[in-house]
Amino acid sequence: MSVVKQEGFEPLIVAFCCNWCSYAGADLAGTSRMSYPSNVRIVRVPCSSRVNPSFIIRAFQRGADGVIVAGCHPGDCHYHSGNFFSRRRFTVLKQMLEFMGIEPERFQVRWISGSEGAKFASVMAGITQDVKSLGPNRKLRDVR
Amino acid sequence: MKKVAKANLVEVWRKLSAGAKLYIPVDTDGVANFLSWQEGVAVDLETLNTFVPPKKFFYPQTETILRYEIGDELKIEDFACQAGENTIIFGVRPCDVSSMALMDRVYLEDPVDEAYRRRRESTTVIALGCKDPDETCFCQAFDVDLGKAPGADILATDTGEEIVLNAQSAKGEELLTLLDGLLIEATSGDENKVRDAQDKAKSGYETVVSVQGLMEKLDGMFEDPYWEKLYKRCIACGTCTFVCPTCHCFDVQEYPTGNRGERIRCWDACMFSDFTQMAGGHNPRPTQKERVRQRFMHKLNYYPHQHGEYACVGCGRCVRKCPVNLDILEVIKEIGGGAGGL
Amino acid sequence: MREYSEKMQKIASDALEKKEVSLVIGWRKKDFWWQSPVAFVDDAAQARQLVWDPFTVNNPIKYLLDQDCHEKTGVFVKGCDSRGINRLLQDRRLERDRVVLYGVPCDGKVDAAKLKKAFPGQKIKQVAAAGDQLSVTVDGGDESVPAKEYLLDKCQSCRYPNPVVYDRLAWEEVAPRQVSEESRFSRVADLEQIDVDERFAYWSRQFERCIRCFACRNVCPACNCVTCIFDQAEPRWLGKASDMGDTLNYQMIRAFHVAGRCFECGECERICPAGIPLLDLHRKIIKDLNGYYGEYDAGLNPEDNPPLGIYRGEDPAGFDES
Amino acid sequence: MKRIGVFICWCGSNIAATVDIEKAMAAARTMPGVVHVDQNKYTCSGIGQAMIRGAIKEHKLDRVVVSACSPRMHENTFRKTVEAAGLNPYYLEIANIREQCSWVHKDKEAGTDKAISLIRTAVAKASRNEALFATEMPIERRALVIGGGIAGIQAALDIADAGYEVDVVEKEPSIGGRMAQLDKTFPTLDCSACILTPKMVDVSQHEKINLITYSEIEKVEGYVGNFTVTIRNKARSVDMEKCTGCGDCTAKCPSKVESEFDVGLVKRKAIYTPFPQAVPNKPAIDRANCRWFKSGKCKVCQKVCPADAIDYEQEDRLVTARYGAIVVASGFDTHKLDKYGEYAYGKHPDVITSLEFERLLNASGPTGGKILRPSNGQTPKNVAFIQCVGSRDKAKGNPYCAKVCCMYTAKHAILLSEKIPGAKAFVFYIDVRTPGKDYEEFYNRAYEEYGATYIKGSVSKVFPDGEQLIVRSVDALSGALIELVVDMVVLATSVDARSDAKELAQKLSITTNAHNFFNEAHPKLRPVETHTAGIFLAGACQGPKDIPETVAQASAAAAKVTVLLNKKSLLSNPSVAEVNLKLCSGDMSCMVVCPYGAITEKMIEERRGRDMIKRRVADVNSALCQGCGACTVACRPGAINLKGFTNEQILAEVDAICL
Repeated sequence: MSVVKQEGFEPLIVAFCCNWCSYAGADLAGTSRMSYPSNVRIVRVPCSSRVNPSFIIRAFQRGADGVIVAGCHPGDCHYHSGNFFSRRRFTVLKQMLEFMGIEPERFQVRWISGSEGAKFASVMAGITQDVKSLGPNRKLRDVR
Repeated sequence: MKKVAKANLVEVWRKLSAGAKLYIPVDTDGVANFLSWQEGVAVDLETLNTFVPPKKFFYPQTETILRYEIGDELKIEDFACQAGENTIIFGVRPCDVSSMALMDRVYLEDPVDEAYRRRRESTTVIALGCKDPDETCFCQAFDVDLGKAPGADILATDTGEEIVLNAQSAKGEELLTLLDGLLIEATSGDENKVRDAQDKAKSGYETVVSVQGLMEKLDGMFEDPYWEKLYKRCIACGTCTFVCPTCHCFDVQEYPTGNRGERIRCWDACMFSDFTQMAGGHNPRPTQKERVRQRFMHKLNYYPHQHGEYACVGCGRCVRKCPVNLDILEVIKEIGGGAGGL
Repeated sequence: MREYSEKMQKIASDALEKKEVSLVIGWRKKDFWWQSPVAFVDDAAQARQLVWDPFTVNNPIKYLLDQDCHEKTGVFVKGCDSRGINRLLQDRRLERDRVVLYGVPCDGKVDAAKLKKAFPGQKIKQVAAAGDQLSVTVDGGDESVPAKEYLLDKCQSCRYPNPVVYDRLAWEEVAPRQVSEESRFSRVADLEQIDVDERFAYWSRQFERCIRCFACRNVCPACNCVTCIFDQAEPRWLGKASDMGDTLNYQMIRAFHVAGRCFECGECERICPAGIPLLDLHRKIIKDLNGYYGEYDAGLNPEDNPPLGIYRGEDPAGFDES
Repeated sequence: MKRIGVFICWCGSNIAATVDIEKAMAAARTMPGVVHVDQNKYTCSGIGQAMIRGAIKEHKLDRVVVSACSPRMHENTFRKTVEAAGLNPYYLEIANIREQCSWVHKDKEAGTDKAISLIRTAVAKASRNEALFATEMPIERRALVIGGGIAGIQAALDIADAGYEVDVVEKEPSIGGRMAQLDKTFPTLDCSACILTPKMVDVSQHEKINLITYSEIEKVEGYVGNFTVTIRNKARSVDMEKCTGCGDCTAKCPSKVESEFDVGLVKRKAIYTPFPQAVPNKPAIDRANCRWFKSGKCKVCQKVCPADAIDYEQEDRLVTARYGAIVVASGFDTHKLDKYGEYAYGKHPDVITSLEFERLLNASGPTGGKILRPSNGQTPKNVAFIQCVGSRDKAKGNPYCAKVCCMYTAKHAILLSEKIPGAKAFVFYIDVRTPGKDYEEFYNRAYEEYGATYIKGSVSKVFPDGEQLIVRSVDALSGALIELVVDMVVLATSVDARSDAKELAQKLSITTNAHNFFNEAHPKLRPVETHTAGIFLAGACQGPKDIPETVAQASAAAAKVTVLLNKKSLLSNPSVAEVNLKLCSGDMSCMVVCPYGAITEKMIEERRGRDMIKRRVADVNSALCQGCGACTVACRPGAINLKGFTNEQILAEVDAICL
């Protein structure tokens, strides 16, 4: 099932951001007025290791066109080791999604620190553009 | 009675699919299922039973019953009255045909299930007589004649090079006249071929069991230690119930989306741990033992008490598919029949 | 074959007589030639029903989860079954001292479907193993075919035919089969090659057939939770409707839950009534875990932690870490 | 059904400019469970909060959604607000429609749509919020200060004076840090040693301060009020009890190495005290360079030691202690100059760094305070000072301004002409930055009274010319090419974070910025706290600072510490993991991933069918749990959940977003 690029299609991006780094990075992007596409919706979690793959699949089922998990850089985890586990978990999940035929751009994982407001803005602009050119998620979406 | 050369069947299917949705056993990755006919699909008329039984046409595994929207007032959109497009199923085995009558008793007797009724009435069933039963076939025990299918609109019989088509209902007649150009008038010789095929098939049974008096025998067995012994092997999957042409338990689920939502009906399986689980968490069938007992008592005791007929057609799907070889055939053999009665 | 069955019967009856165990789980023969289901024997007299034949494939270990009523349970374990034992031990779902393991080295079980295909139009009455041959009784009499050509796929790629944990061996070990990494992961590699959309088309064709019977989960030794997440109503993690979205959700999350814990017994794929090649999905994850975080064979050592339960600071990642 | 109130904030025009408040309110009214919607220009104001409290009473609200700025800004403010109205504080949810909406989206329609979506998401979560209750935890009334420089010294003294025990850990054999290396200090030119040494002595003599020198932080566990820290006492090879600090050993020691304190300008011995006023004034053996440890011969120091204090057998010791609070004052490094070959540093002895120049100025330095050319020991007449070496240099240095260079260079220019009458200072600068009390005046004096020549222009090359050095530059103002002949070049080297800062940050689980300076909790409002409760920052480890700022921050950190240690007890974060025993399989995969050892196993009795069975389940110690949630994903059956971020809540948020 190849996805036709739709004109004027605005993707919905769900971003799971850890409270200590990436959510702070998003706030910093805000205080620095670094604009990025409004397609992004942030879910605040304490740590990237709180993000259950079920949340990600659920987002796709309910109609998200792209999902991104953002956490502290490895070694900077507020909880010592959370993102080390995330790294392994999401490596597995990402490869699996691609293996099942989901375009790799639709699910991304990035490390964004609290001081990287600019990076947050550019990463969010990036995934929005990636997914926009892929077109809507029709593969995992519930048909309702 | 008409007939058509096997080579020309595709013409028939093409014609049928023009006027209606035509479903036919198709092989995907070695599994036969009723799929909608399209040019070039791998039609499989040899495999005895499709993986998923034809009940899905009248009683889909998942169907939306209604849509609702909570605004200033509640808006409800009923789906039942939308069901039922003109459908033809080709190649239904006699056991599956007789399963339809059993399902009708559940869904067409009062209270009538509207969606089921519409689908059932808008569907024409073309049965295909069996040539050679599998060792797991025991339809004979339930008075199914594997060469005949009285419940079907048309009976198709494989006579070797040709398929003989015999209309058994007005719907069937109609369809045959529609196909006029493509069919040849069958001769008395063909009728004999059909009879021979049916007799040959009948003689092919390897598994012969009797359910005579089984219902009565089970009357006293609700608390029997037999179930204790039997259930242990069950791994509580839903295979037997989902591949069973007569299993008809369903669950109703909500799919809420903010102020909107859908109500869905989907197949349930008495083998599942959450079967008949109540909102409060209580379950009258707390362990697998009760659930396994439920399955066999329902088919061989409760249903027959209600409808005077066993809720099994001996298609053998559960015998072939059960991951741990726990099936109704085993129960019938082990409990065995008694004197008289059903 | 027969002497093997007799060895099992003796072990079982002795153990039950000596009251070493109060239950023995093995296999027995049922109506049809291809049916060798699991058998529960709780008194010595019944030990006679135990058999060892080309179809004693069912994994008995999951039944150990509900044997609280038995002080000690004896169980016959093939190579794959024994890794299932380690699976339960690592998952803390089984106390080692409550089971007695009778190792039954196994050179593979036979795929009835493959055999039927080999005898079109004929009715197979009986199948027995004779050395590396199968003697197949059909209407026309007995025929002999090489066993290894008719083994289940999962057995053809089995790397641990001998039990990895046991209290006593029922008979001498078999020669381990050499399985190359290529052949082990060939189906995965092939799928990895094709275009992402084609790959989705492939999988959706497979999962279109899924009836959500949960047999793959219920047979899986790594799926041993008291209450599975998919059976919960609040929150409802998985819709009960059999939509493609929910089916993929179920299959992917289950695969994730057994990631690093699956030991390739292949029961999911073998018993799938819809014939979905589920093992490929699990093997894909094993392939990735091995590649990223080092070779690991689940079900060998109950003491260690699965790859997703540990980390190294310098771990690589399968995504952009810049 | 919950009774949810939604309060949308204008934040003046910050939100109202991009979000159509009326439209958002209309949308909020239709959301499930919402029974009251209101708006306010500044919801965080007294009036705004009063409005919320009033509405809770009037409309019997049981959940509150405030759509305003980031929860990191005002979550606590509004939690207190709803608590004051009798609701559990955790019934509050915040929709971040400022930082994550109005401030980043220009288009009003798109901004409004997103704001509505964010509000819907917060409402969905709020309707599943449950009451959470913090538990009381004891506090270890003892502080740890990491670093014995002026920052650490000041912080330690202030905390100790407040009556609390303080341990100061210093990795060098003596406290004193960078300030001890300096000669005079701007803008007052009072001598660094004269003001630092007394403080060092105070620290060493303070009954509540315990100096742990020649030691490093090994491991940090626990949490605010209850840290457990493992400290490595490096083997000093000298028995501190016995040693009298007479110095005979140092005098006789045969092996010489470059002195760190004198930045390589002179040699020190293998057994040494870093500088004369060292505290403690007792030597340590630098084993890497000690003849005995290298070749197994020598033992001279042992022979000469009258107190028999030399102990070659000493080993590193790991000691653990508990602390309620930690002050990080680990200081800075000077910038490495390897990328600046054009300045001939290391190639020509008369090209030196500013810190080396400080040592030349210093009476206790290698030249006894005389400014002499390292090459020939002669007095320089003309000295060039090059500023911003490694600073404000995106290409190969630090992008930031090192902040102190302009002022110390002015100081150097002044001291040069004070010490060498008639000597001339030429200062090459990009800009001269002198914010700070009396700083501009000080800089003015450098060229007005002391005749320093300031040349705006960056130096392209420094190269020898016979006895002397030529500094090539362009006068940015006139555009003229300059080739200046000087006797000496002083490089105003930039300020870096400590090379091991990252490592220390990871041990403390605090974060650093791109340049490895430790992050403060908020750049304006929480400048001395870190994101990790109970850990505070002082001095240049947080960013380049001069002495006054450092001391001010150190005292501020000390004040924060005393505030913390003053508390009777601490309230634990109630957002912790909890186990649903019914669902728990007891496979303990949660325990495996818990970084705090907060999960243990326990056995429970349970009915199965007819009989009672015993089975293992997980058990969470809510005092140890920090609420990361790693366990909730490791748990396959979803039996372990995180209060405040439950599976139900997050799934509801996802569903709401995707509507």
